[in-house]
Amino acid sequence: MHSDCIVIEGSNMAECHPVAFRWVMQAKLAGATVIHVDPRFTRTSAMADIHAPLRAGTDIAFLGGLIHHVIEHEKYFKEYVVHYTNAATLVRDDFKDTEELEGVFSGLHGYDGDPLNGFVGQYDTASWQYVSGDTGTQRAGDGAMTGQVSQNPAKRGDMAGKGPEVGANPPPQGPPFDGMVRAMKKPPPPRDETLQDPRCVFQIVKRHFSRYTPEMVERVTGCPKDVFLKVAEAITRNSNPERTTAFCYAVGWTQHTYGPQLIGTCAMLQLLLGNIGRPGGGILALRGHATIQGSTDIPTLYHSIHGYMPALSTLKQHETLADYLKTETLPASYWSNTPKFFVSYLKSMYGAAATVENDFGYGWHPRIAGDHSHLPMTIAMMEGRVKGMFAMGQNPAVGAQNARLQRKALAKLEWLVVKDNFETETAAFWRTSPEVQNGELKTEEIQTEVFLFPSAQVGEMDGSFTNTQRLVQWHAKAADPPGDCRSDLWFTVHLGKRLKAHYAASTLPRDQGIKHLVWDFDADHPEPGSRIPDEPDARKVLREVNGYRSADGRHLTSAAELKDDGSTTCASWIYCGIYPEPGKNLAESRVPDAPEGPQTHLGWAFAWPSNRRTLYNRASARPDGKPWSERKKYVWWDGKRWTGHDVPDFPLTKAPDAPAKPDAIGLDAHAGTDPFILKVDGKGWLFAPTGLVDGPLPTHYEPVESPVQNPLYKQQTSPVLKMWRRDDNVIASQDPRYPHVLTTYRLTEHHLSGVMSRWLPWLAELQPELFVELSPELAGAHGIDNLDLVRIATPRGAITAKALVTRRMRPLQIDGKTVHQVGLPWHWGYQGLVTGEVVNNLSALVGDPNVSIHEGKAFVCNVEKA
Amino acid sequence: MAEPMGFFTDTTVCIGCKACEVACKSWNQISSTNGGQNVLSGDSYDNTRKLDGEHWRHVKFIEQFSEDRVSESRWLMMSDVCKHCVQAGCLEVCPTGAIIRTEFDTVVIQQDACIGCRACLPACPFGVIDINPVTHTAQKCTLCYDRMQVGMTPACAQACPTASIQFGPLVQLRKKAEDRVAQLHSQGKEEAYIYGDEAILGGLNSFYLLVDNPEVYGLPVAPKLPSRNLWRSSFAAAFGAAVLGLWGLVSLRTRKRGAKAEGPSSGDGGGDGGKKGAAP
Amino acid sequence: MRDVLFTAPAHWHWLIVVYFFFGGLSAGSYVLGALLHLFGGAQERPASRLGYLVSLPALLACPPLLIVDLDRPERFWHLFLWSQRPGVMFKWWSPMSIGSWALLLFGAFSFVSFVGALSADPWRPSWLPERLAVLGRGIWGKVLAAGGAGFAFFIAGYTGVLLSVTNRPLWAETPLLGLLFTASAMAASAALVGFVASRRGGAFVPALPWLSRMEHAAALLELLVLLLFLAWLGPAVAAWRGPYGVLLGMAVLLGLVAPLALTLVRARGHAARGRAARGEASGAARGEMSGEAPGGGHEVTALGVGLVLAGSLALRAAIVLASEALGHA
Amino acid sequence: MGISRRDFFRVSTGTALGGLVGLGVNLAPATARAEALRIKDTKAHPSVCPYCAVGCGTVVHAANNQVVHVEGDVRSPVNQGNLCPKGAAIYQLHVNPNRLTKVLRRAPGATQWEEWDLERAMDRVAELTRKTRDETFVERDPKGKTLNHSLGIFSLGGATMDNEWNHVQQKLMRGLGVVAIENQARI
Repeated sequence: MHSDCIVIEGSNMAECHPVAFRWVMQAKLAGATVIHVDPRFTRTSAMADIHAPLRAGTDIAFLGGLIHHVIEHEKYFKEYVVHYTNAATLVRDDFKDTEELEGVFSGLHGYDGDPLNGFVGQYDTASWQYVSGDTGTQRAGDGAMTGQVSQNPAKRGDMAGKGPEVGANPPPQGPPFDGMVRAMKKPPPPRDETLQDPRCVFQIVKRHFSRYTPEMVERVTGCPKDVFLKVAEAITRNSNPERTTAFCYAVGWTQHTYGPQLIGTCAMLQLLLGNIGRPGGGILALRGHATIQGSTDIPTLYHSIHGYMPALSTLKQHETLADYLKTETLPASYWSNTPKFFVSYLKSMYGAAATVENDFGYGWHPRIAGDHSHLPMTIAMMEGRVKGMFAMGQNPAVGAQNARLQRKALAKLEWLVVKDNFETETAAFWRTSPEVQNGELKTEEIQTEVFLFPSAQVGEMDGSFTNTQRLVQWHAKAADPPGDCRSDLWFTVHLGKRLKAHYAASTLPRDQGIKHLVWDFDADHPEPGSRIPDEPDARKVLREVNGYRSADGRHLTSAAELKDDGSTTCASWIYCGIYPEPGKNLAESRVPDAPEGPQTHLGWAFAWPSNRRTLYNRASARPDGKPWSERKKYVWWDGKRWTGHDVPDFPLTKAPDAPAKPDAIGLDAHAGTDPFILKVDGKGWLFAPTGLVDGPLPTHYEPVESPVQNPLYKQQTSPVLKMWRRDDNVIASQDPRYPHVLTTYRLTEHHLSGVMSRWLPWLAELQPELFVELSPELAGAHGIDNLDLVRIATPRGAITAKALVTRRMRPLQIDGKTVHQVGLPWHWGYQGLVTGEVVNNLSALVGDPNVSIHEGKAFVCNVEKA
Repeated sequence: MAEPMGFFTDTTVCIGCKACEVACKSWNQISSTNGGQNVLSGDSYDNTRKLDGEHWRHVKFIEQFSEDRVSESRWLMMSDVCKHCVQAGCLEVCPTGAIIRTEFDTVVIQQDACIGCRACLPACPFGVIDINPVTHTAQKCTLCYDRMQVGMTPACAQACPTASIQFGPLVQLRKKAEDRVAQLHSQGKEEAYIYGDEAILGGLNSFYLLVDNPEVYGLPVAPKLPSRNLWRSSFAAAFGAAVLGLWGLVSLRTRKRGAKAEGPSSGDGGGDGGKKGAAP
Repeated sequence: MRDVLFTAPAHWHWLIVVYFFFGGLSAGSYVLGALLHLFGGAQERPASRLGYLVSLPALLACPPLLIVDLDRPERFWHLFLWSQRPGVMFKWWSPMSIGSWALLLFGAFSFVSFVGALSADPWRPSWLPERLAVLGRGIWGKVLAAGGAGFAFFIAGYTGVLLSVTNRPLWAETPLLGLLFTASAMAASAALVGFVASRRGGAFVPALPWLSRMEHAAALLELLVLLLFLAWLGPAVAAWRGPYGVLLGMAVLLGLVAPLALTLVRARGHAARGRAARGEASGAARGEMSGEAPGGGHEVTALGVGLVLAGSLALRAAIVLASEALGHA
Repeated sequence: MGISRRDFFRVSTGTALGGLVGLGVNLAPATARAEALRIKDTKAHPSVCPYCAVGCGTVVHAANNQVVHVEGDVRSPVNQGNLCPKGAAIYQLHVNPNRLTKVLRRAPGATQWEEWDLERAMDRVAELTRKTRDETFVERDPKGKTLNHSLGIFSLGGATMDNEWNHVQQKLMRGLGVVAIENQARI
C-alpha cells in the first residue's frame, strides 16, 4: 500500500489472494504502477498497468535481465548496496562461475547417496566461500535436510549460514554453552567497499548476469523486448530513497526445480534496488493455506524442528547435544542463541525427565537419515516401505504430483487415516478413483484399512493460524461440531493419550521418548454447554509453544528470557511472548489502530518474532540512523534509541555508529549498520556462500520438461535437481510428441484440491467444470472449438477437459520458434458436488534439491480434440 | 425518511473474484444453480450467467483482445446488481403491492406478499428479477434492507476486496464517482463515464463507472419504464374495440335495412326458415 | 443491440397462451352476443344468447389457468386484497392488477348473462327456472349487455396491453398488441359462435351472415394490424426465424388466409349455384336438396372454425413464446 | 436549486400516478417495513478465514450451539471486513448436507464403508499406530549412529489445521520416532 511500484510475478494475486490484492489496488489508486509478469493474461493482468507475458519457468532469465539492466545502467541504490549487503565481501579465488563452466559452478560431482533422495548430482561448496571463514565442510546434498521450506526470502539462507562457521576448538560439553559458541567465532571476511575488486560479490554478480541482455530475455522468455524494458524502467524509476518497489510472488516461483533460486534472484534484485526492510518495499510471499506459515514455524515438516532449527540428522554432526549445538550455532548473529532455543525445546518435549545429566533427553529424539519429504515418501509408499499414513486435512490423491502414482501408492498401505470435512478423493481412492474405474486397481484386492474421521470446522474449535505475514491470529469456538466431528486437536491429543498409556510401563530404551513425552493438554474444566467434555485446551498447547519457567510455570514474555540450562521450557523461541501471562493470549488480541494511527496495528494479534511487522526494518533508515526520506520514514534512531512505527528489528539502544566487536558473539558481533540480524555478517546476501546446494547465484536453467534448448548455457537443467526415474514417472524434453508448454494454476473460486470448495454449492456453481485454456491459434491448429472436449497428454498420462479458447492465452516466440502454452486449473477430482479429471495425473515427481519443492508449473504436453 | 442509499460500482477496479455473489448468498441464504452442479458456460469465467432469483449479484466478464494482443488487450469485469431505479418498472407493474420503495429509496420485493405472477420480470429494463426456485417468489437484491436498518453495510459491498462496490448515501457516492471519473480522465482514460445518472429512469440508485458502451456490459443504452406503453397500447386496443363495435352496429343496421329493401329472396329462403325456427 | 434484449423473460408459456386464447374467446363471444342483443332484431336474439352461452364456459377456463401459472397459487387472493393489512388491492396502472379485477367483474356479467340466456334456451336444464330468463330481457338485459360488453372488450384487449407494458422484445416495441388481440378475439369468437349457430341451425341461423361479416371484418383488421406490427418491428422480426415462425405462419395461413379463402370459394360457389338456381324452376327446393346449409353460405364448418381457432391460438403462442425465447434467457 | 431532478422525478411520478388513485392504494414513495435481522440473537465470535494465508478476520455468529452466519470482521486490519468468494462461503463449511458426521471405516478388501463408533475407531488407530511403529522402529543405522526412528508411518498435513494441532502432531510423531512428517508447505 505504501509502494510506488508493485511487480507481481509468479503469482496470480488478484485471483488467488484477492483480499491481499486490495492493498495493491489501493496503492494503484494512489498512483502506484502495477506490473504483472505471467504466462497467462489473468484477472491480475487485467488490473495491471503492464502485463509482461513470458514462458512458464523462465523467471530467472527475466529477473536476471532486470539485474543486468540495473547494474549495467548503474540504477542500483549504491549507499544501501555498499552498507547493507555483502556486495563488497570477497569470495575465494577458486570460485568458478557458470560463465566459465558453461552453466555450472565449481565443485560439481556425482551423487552417491541413497537413490530415494533423488539427487542427480551434487556440489562441493568449498569454493563458494568468503575469502576467510571458508572451512567448507558442509557437503552438498545435505542441503535437502538443512534447507528450509519457508518461502520467505528474507529468511533465505538464514539458518544455513551455520555450517561453515563450525570451528574445531574443543568445547565444553554442557551448559552454559556460551563459551563453546565464543570459541567458534571467526573474524569477519575482508571487504572492498569500492566494489572494484574482481573477487568481490558485486563484480561476480555483474559478470554472472552479463549476458542477460534484453535481447536474451526475449529469446529465452518470449517477453517482447519493449515490454521488458518498460518493466525495467518502471522498477528503476520507483526504487530510490524517496520511492520503493515491492515484489509479490507465490507458487508460480517456488514450484520449480530451481524454486528457491528464483526467490533468491528477486531478493538480489530488491537488495540492489534497496527495497528490503523499507516500507512499500520487500518481497511478499503469498501462501496458500491458512497456517502454511504456522505449520512451517511449528514444523509438521521432517527437516526442521521448532523455530527453524534443523531436524536432528545422521547426515550431519548431530550425535550428541554438544555436536548438534556446535554444528548449528552461528556465533555471530542472533543465532548465537541456538543453545538456549534448543535446550528449551527439549524441555518442552520431555519435561522433568530432560535433565543436564541426560543431555535433556537428546538421545531419545529421533533423527532423520535422508529426504523424508512428500516426493520420496511417495516412492517409498509405492515400494511398500511405508505401512501407515495419516492424511490430515490434505488430499494427495488430487493435490500431489503424479497423482496416479500417488493413488496407487495409497493402495499399498496397510492403513490410512484421513481426517476431513468431506469424503475426499484420498479417503475414497479405493472405491471411486480412476484407477479403480479403469480396472488398474481392484477394490477387493486393496488391503488398506481406511478410516475417515469427520472434522470440526474453524468456527467449532479454538486455535490459531499464522498468516503469510507471520501474524498469529486466534479463532474462537462458536459452536459444537455436529455428530462425531471432532477438532483435529482432539484427535491427536486423544491418540497420544492412548499411546502414552500403552508405553507407560515400558522400560525399553526406544520407548523412553514417548514415555516421557509431556502430554498435558486436558482442559481443567469442560466447556459449559458443550457436548464434548473431553475437548483439549488449545491454550495449554499455546502455552507450551510460548514457553514457561520450568520451576514454577510462569509464562515467558520474550525469547530473551530463554536459558540453555533447562530452567526454561519453550517449544518455539520465535513464538515466545505470544502468551506472556495467563489470560493474556496476544493471538486473541483484537485492537486495531485508529484511522489516524500508524497503521501497523500492533494491538491486532501477534506477529512473530516479538510482534514485529516488518523484518530487518533497520534498513528503512540510512546507515547514520536517519530515515532515507521523509516519505519512506519507518524506523529510525532518535539519538538515544531506535524508534518508529514498528517494533525495531534491531538492538534498541545500539547506536548507528557502534562498531562490530571482534571478540563478541551474537549481535554484538555486528556493527550498528548491519540490519540483517539473522545473517552471520549482518548483511543482505547478493551471493549465498552457504545455504543453497544448487549454486551461490541463481542461473537460468530450463524446466526438466521444456520444448526448447537452453539458449543461455550448454547445461540444460539444474545439474543437481531431484528426479525419480521410473516407468510411471517418465520425463520428456524437447520431444516433438509433446510440443507445448503446460502450466497449472488456481482460480479464485476454488481452493487447492477442492475439498473446501467443490462440496460447497455456493462455490461449486461458480466454476463447475475442469477446463483447459488454449489460444485461438493453438485451438485452431487442432480443430478445437470453444467447449469441445480436449485430450491433454504428458508422458505420465492423459486427461480430458472442456476447451476454453481465449486470446488471454498467447503464443510466444522462443529463440525463433513459436511456443504455445496450455493452461489447466487443477482443482477438480472424482468426489464432490462438481467433479473433473485430476490435473496432477499429468505432473511429474521432480523436485528442487534444496527443499524438495516439486515442479508444478512447467511441463510439456500435447493436445488434441477428444 | 432516511437518506437515499445506494451502490456505486467502479468496474475499473473489479477483479472478478465473485466475493459479492457469495457474500450475498451467504447473508441472504440463497440456493445455487442446480444445487451447485452447474455446467461450464464457455463464456470467459462467467458461469452463473445472469442476475436471477438465485443470483442477486452477478459478475460479468468481457474479453477484448485484438489478434496481436497489443493494440487491444482488456479483460473487463463488472459486478451487476439491481439498479434500485428511482423510477422502477417492477414497482409499477406489481399487481399485489409486494414490491415497495423503502425509506432508503431502494426497491424491495416483500417475500411474504409476492404471488409469483412474474409481471415484474419482463418489466425490469435490466432483466434483474427472476423467480427463486426454492421460495417460488420473485427475488432480487434488497440492498440488504435488513442490514441497512441496523446500520450495517450490505454483504456484497462489505466483502468486495477492491472497493469496486461502494455503499453509502447517494449524495456522497455521486461525488466519489465524479471524482473517480475526473481522476481517470486526468490519467488519459477519457472513455470512463458514469452509467445511471438522472437521465436514466430518474437516476439509478445503484450506478456504475464504465469504460465502454453500455451494451458491452449487457446494459441498455436508454432503459425505459414499461408504463410508457400503457396509454398508447390501451388507446390502440380501445380503438380496435371501437372500430369493431361500430362495424358490428353499422353492419347490423345495414343488414336490417338491406333485408327490408331486398325482401325475401331465394338466397334468404333458408333465413326465413331460421326465423320461423327462432320464433317463440 | 436493442435495449429490450437486455431484459429477462417472464416465463409465461402455454398456460398463459391458452388463457389469452380462452379469455379472447369469452370476451369476443360476449361482445358478439351483446352487439346482437343491443343492435340486432328479434330474429337475432337466439344467436345473441348463444354468444353469452359460449362466453361463460370459455371464461371458466381462465382462472384455473392463471392461478396454476402463479408460482405461489395459494396467494392468488393478494391480487384483490392487501396481504399485510385489511384493504382492497387495486393498481389501475398495473395491467395485471386491473386485468384481474376486470376478469372478476366480467365474470359476474358473463355469469348473469349466461343464466339469463340459458333460461331462455331450448336446452334449458329442467332445474333452471325459466323465469330467470328475465335476466336477459328488457332494459335490464340491455344495461347488462352494455356493461358486460365494455368489460369484454377490455378483457379482449388488455392481454395485449399487458404484454406491451413490459420491456420485452416484440411485446413492448409497438403499441399494437392490444389491438391485435382484440381483433383476433373477435374473429375467432365470430367463427366459434357462427359454428355453434350453424350446428344448431334453425333460430340461430339468421345471425350467420352478420357473424360472418364480423369475422371477416375482424380478420381483415387483424391481418392489417399484424402486417403493421411486423413492419413496425422491422429487423426484429428475425425473432421468428425458427419454430415460432412456423407458429406465426400457421396463425396467418390457417387463421386468416385459409378461412377467408374458404369462405370466398364457398361464397362464389353459393353465388354460382344461386344464379343457376334462379335460372331453374324450384330454386328453394333445389337449394335444400343440394345440401346447402340454410345460412346462405355463411354457415361455419368444423374445418372452418378449427382453422380460425387454431390460428388464433397460434398467433398468441407465436408472439408470447418468440419473445420468451429472447434476451438473457 | 432546492429540488433536485431526482426529487422532481419522484414527485412527478408519484403525483401522476398517485393523485388519481381512488381505491386506497398508498403510493407514498417510501414504505418502511421492519425486517428481522438473522443475527439478532446470536453471539459474535472473532475468528479467522481457514482458506488461504492472508488471514482475513471473520466473525462467526452462533446461537444455540449452531453457526448462524459468518462474515468478514470489519475491525481487522488485514481485510477490514472484506472476503474473497471462498471466505464468504465459510458458512457452508459448517452447515452443509454433504458434511460427514460419523467415523467411516473401510475394512481391507471391503467394497463399502461402515460406520464406526468414535471411541472404537480411536482405539483401533492407536493400535495400528503402535503396531506399525514397533515393527518398523530402528534404533541405529548400519554405522552405529543413533536413529531412533520409524519410517513405516507417514504423517501428512498441517497447513490447513491449527498451529496448536501442528504442535501436538509433530510432538506426538517425534515422540514416537516418526520422522516422515510433511505438510502442504512444500507444495
